Amino acid sequence: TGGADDSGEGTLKVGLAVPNQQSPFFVAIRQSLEAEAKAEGVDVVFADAKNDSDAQVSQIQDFITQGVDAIVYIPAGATAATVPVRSAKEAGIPIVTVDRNPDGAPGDTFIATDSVSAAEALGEWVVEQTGGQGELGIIQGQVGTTPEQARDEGFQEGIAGSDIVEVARQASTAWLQDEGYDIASDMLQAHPDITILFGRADGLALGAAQAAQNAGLEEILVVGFDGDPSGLQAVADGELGATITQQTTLMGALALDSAVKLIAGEEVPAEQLQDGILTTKDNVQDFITTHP
Amino acid sequence: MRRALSGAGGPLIGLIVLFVLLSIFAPNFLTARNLINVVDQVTVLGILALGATAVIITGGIDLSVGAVLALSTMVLGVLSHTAGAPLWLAMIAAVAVGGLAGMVNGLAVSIARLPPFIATLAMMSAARGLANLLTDGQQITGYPEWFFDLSSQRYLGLFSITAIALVVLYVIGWAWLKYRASGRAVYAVGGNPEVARLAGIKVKSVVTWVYVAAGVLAGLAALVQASRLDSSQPSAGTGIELDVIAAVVIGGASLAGGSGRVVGTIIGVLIIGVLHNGLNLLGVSSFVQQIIIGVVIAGAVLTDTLRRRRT
Amino acid sequence: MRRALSGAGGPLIGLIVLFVLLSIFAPNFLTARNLINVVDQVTVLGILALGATAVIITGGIDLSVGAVLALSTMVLGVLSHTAGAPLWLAMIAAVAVGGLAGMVNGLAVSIARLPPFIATLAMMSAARGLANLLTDGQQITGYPEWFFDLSSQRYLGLFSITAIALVVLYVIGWAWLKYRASGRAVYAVGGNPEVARLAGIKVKSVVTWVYVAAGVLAGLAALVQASRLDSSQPSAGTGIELDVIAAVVIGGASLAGGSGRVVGTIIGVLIIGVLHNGLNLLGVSSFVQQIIIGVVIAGAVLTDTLRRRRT
Amino acid sequence: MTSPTHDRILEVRGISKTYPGTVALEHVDLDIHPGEVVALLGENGAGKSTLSSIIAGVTVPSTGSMRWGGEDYAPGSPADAIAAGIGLIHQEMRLLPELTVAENVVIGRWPTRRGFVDAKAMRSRAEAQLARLGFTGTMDQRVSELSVAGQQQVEIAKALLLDASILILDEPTAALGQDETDALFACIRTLRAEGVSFVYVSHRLAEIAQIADRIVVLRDGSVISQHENGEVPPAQLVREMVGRSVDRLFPTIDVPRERVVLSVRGLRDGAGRFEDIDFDVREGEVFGIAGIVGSGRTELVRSIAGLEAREAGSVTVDGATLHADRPREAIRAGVVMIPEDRKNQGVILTESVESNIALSNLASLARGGWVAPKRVRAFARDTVKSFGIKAMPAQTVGSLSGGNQQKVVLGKWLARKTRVIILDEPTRGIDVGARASIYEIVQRLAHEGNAIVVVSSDLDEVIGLSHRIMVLAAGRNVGVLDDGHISAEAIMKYATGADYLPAVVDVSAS
Ligand SMILES: Nc1ncnc2c1ncn2[C@@H]1O[C@H](COP(=O)(O)OP(=O)(O)OP(=O)(O)O)[C@@H](O)[C@H]1O
Ligand SMILES: Nc1ncnc2c1ncn2[C@@H]1O[C@H](COP(=O)(O)OP(=O)(O)OP(=O)(O)O)[C@@H](O)[C@H]1O
Ligand SMILES: [Mg+2]
Ligand SMILES: [Mg+2]
Repeated sequence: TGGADDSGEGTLKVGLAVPNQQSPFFVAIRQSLEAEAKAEGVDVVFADAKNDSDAQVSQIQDFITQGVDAIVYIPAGATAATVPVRSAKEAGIPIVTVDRNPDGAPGDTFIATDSVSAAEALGEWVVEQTGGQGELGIIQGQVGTTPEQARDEGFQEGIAGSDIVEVARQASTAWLQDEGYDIASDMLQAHPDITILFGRADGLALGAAQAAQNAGLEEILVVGFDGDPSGLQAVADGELGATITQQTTLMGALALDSAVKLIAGEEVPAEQLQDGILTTKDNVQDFITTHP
Repeated sequence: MRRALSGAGGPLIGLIVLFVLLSIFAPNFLTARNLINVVDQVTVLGILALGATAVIITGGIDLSVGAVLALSTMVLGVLSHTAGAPLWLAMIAAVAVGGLAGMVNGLAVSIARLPPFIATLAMMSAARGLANLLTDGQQITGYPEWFFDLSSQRYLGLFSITAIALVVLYVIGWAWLKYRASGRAVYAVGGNPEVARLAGIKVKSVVTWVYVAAGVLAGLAALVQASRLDSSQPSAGTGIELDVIAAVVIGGASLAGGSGRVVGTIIGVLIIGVLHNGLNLLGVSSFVQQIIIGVVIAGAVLTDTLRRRRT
Repeated sequence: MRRALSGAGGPLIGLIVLFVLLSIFAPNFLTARNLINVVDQVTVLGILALGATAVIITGGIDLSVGAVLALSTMVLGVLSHTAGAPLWLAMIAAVAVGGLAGMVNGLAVSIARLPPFIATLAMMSAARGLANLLTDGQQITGYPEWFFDLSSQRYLGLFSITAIALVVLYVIGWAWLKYRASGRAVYAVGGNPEVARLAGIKVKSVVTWVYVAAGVLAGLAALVQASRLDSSQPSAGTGIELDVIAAVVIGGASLAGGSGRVVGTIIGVLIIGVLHNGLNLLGVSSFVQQIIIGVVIAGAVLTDTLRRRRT
Repeated sequence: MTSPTHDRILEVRGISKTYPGTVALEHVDLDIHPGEVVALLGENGAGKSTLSSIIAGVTVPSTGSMRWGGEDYAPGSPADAIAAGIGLIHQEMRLLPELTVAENVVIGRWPTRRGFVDAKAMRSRAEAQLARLGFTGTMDQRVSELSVAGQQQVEIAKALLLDASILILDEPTAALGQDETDALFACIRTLRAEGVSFVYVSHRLAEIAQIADRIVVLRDGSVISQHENGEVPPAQLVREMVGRSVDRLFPTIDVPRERVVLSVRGLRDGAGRFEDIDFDVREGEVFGIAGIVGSGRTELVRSIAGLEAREAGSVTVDGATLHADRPREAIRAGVVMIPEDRKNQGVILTESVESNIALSNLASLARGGWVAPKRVRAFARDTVKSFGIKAMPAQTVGSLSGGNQQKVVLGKWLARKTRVIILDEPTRGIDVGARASIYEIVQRLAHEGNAIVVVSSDLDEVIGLSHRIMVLAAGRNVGVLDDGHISAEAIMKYATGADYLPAVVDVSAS
């Protein structure tokens, strides 16, 4: 099927499936994709799975029924489910995967941040700032998810060989700021000697920074990941030492452009990995003005 | 047939109105392919809601179905992938684990006399924790092709095995509650447990087995979902408990117990399913969808309340 | 004082046991600073649970508190940031919006006679959708320093303004339910609405105002949350409704209505707060935490049930 | 009593009330003058409660109007009626079981001081009203701990506190014993002297002669007759109510056979509510249990029916021992029990007549666990007919009049094979006509060889039905009266004397 059922004369229609609307990261990608689509004259329909992979399968089925010309799929759940990709391919609709790529059934092209090397850069920066000394507490995202694993792996490599010791780690369930706050305040209670806090997302890191401030431990170095607007602001204000800015504007636009190209039958690389940019006080102002 | 449906008046009218509106306004809504999709989309919700109907008739509530589904699906995955058991055995084990969780719920309610809300809330937390713990939060992907086909292969060009299972389960559930002595007992227990006890009904055992049934159905729903997603995820079914209860109540059951009908529940399930599907087809933004869904849920139940008050 | 606490026997014992165990095993648990942390951590839950206590005493339930909190916090953010209103005005508006949502809930329950579960589930969906819609899902960050200080500045080296507000609200709530005629009416309505009506109590108005109170408290909780996080997030309060209800029921209220006590609720809130805090201090993994929390919730209520059965 | 000649204070004109399928009231006129007791009589379902509820603002009439003190009166809620000075004691008790006695009495009218509820004033007010009624409990007891009689007294006290000028009492004595009834009447007389009017609904015709100034008889929703004084021969009232004459209320029951069916030995309950109970009941025998309210009769028979745990003793039926706390076992042995509390133990109010009747007979109605709706319906229809229940099988029991509900309870249990039938207050709230037919059923069941145990606070009833009567006082058997020695005086002597003269107990028991 696919194509020109009734979506107007020649206007392309792209379906965007996002895992949730709670995370600024997904919101940013959606907004950038929608902006790009507007500029290109492409219609976008989007569906929010509220973190439920099962709902997401249904939503992709509905996209196919609607006769979208291409699908941009940001998988919900711990790791990517294969079924949406399979169904799209069966229906002959090109599919772009973003952020997570299903094992065994990859999208026609995959767009993501190279989290491992970005996290490694973050780890190296932390070593540099602390002289390789200190006690580290980690506020994890949702355990078992791809981003959590990649950020862990990269950061460990980054601090490998230094004398930084990890004294505590605790998982959040939904990457949320208030979770970060509560976890960090308890963590600092149990381990008052912590000098470094790594929140696996900016929300978590921001919560942690507030907890540190409330505990009167302002000299703790708090770092995050994502480069949300609020995260960037916090870096500028000195609440966060550093974060990794994911190029959401670029990724959103790229996803749409790739989809359009795939519809036109053009070649698109199987993987389009973007750098996560280490962001500190030095370069944050640029990113606040225009998010990459 | 007309008899069976007439009692479900209010919600049925709601479903028909919704159906007509979407047929007119939503492109591609009224196509065989889409309607089949809807059935596939509501299979998991529908199976869970069947168990919840019986639980709610007894005057109870089951908040743990989503978490038990997750636990069952992880047991399926771990046994078949990590432990290397044959898939059919893992399937049986997954359903059994669901039943076991239901048994714990049932005994907590009937013997320990915990309020159902608390007993199943505790189970919700514990089962979710266990589901996560089994693989440290990771999902398990890739089942054999035949397993995937259960939910994707369409027989006679129409129904998948899982859709047929849904229908069969509803027919069994309907006949049971309506024509079995033990089904009647479920209504009596919910209507007034003391009267039921005086009538010689084993109230505790009825309550326990109803929760077991809900647990077994959650186990079956786990199989359906694993087949649909071709994977097992510890986050499966998060938050679905409220949708399940909403479907049953939209279908005309009262949370006070003593009333509720299987035919009503399937209508409630379809209202939720059709609504989601239709709004997606219309391309309504998900934020606006949330608002519309809230309004429609309230509206559907309101129709029913008004209709009953008139008579 | 002893009188006030004695009625809360079961849950109080649970809290004390928990407290003693954590003092022994959890490093730094029994320090002034940590206990103050616990109070800060439970402020939002506590404020919501106060409203939920009244709602549950009437035999109702309010699933919308988390979503209404989110709506209020977004109203606060949008008015003060986007619309440029002075913060104090935005604060009043946020609380008013909470009260308005509560009013809609209350009228839906009392006038339209929707089951409270459905009315507030619909509100939960709609309010969450609206909260998201206001900023298209984005959060709003950065409030003035004085606003942030409300929750972070400790007076007398001990309590923040928000913690003091929590205590004051509980004292008011306690006195109201116990000593005001309208508070007594809440119990009568929950015990049996028909009896209350025959006694000349305006049942509908009591029910409506109780939901309004719950909405206003959700609005106040939104202010606390915004101050604590120095930001407004449309995802705030997701899933908190079940914790809120659990706290009230652990505190001895019955979902059947007619019973429940403010003193019990605060104990329920503290049990949940202390447990989370203690398990975090112990460094227990979040998956194991879920299991332990499930078991403790069931255990706490079981103690209470057993104690009551004995007498 | 001189009939009051003042103006009427309440005029009811042309009131009708229809429910789907039923006309509950049809064009009823009624006047009430200050300081009189108007008795409202009629068989079950005649519309007495409906009329009472309309006057008290609980139910809105379909048509018709009312005037109160010369002004139009159309109460939209009980609050309006209370404000106008009209109070109602509902036929079904309306209390909050989890709250204290005091709280229940002052509900909706909490005394306050500076805006706060004054607990002390609350207790003393409640106490003042309850003392007039001879209430024996305490103010801080939870209502759920009271006996049915105590609860009824709380219900009455609640209405007395309203300072109403008209009090409507809908079967206030149905759950009361003789002493409590006397106290209530004394109370009514005092208030009447103060100018308070009463509408008094009762099925106990003996009471009517004692208390009524005027009598209004309803039949099928219409006023059939009015009497300007209370001294109307009961037989005439019965004829007017039922539309035929009931010449003999109590049928003659055959002499019992020799064979013992039910045998109770040394029964004792853990909470001390009864002790050392021994008795046998033979085939065809009606064994009465009398005693003042709270003497433990209900607990005793519940224990016999296997509904409670017990501490010691045995119950055998046809020689087979029944275990405690196993209702199923007792039912299988043919023991059935008609409970006194029909609302909480007798019927499921939200279910249909048909389902309620089917519920107790699922075992016999099902074939291999499957229930055929046709069989259930036919069975229900037969029962409705043979017990004269005024209802459709598909109607919910909650919408039936109180008496008809009671008949459903009887019907659902007696439409099966039985050996031992225990009736706890079987005719509470039942009209004379229906009463006679229930007694006929008892006669039939006795004739069929059942052993029958009747517990009743209505002395005439126990005396009229029983071959032998056991008198219970404070949970002890204080005497068993045989056929020739049964009299109301003897029963009352045993029942009340036991409290003061425990020595008598040993002499007369045996
Ligand atoms: N809510 C209702 N719905 C339908 N019918 C009703 C309802 N309430 C009462 N009725 C019917 O109205 C008639 C009059 O009932 P009512 O309760 O007034 O009788 P009553 O004279 O008080 O009888 P009883 O002596 O048994 O208490 C009955 O036939 C009853 O079934
Ligand atoms: N659930 C209960 N909790 C506490 N006490 C109770 C309970 N039920 C009954 N009692 C008490 O036990 C005693 C015996 O009650 P029971 O009901 O057996 O008496 P009865 O002679 O049948 O009187 P009634 O006319 O009230 O039925 C009474 O004093 C009563 O107050
Ligand atoms: Mg009546
Ligand atoms: Mg009794």
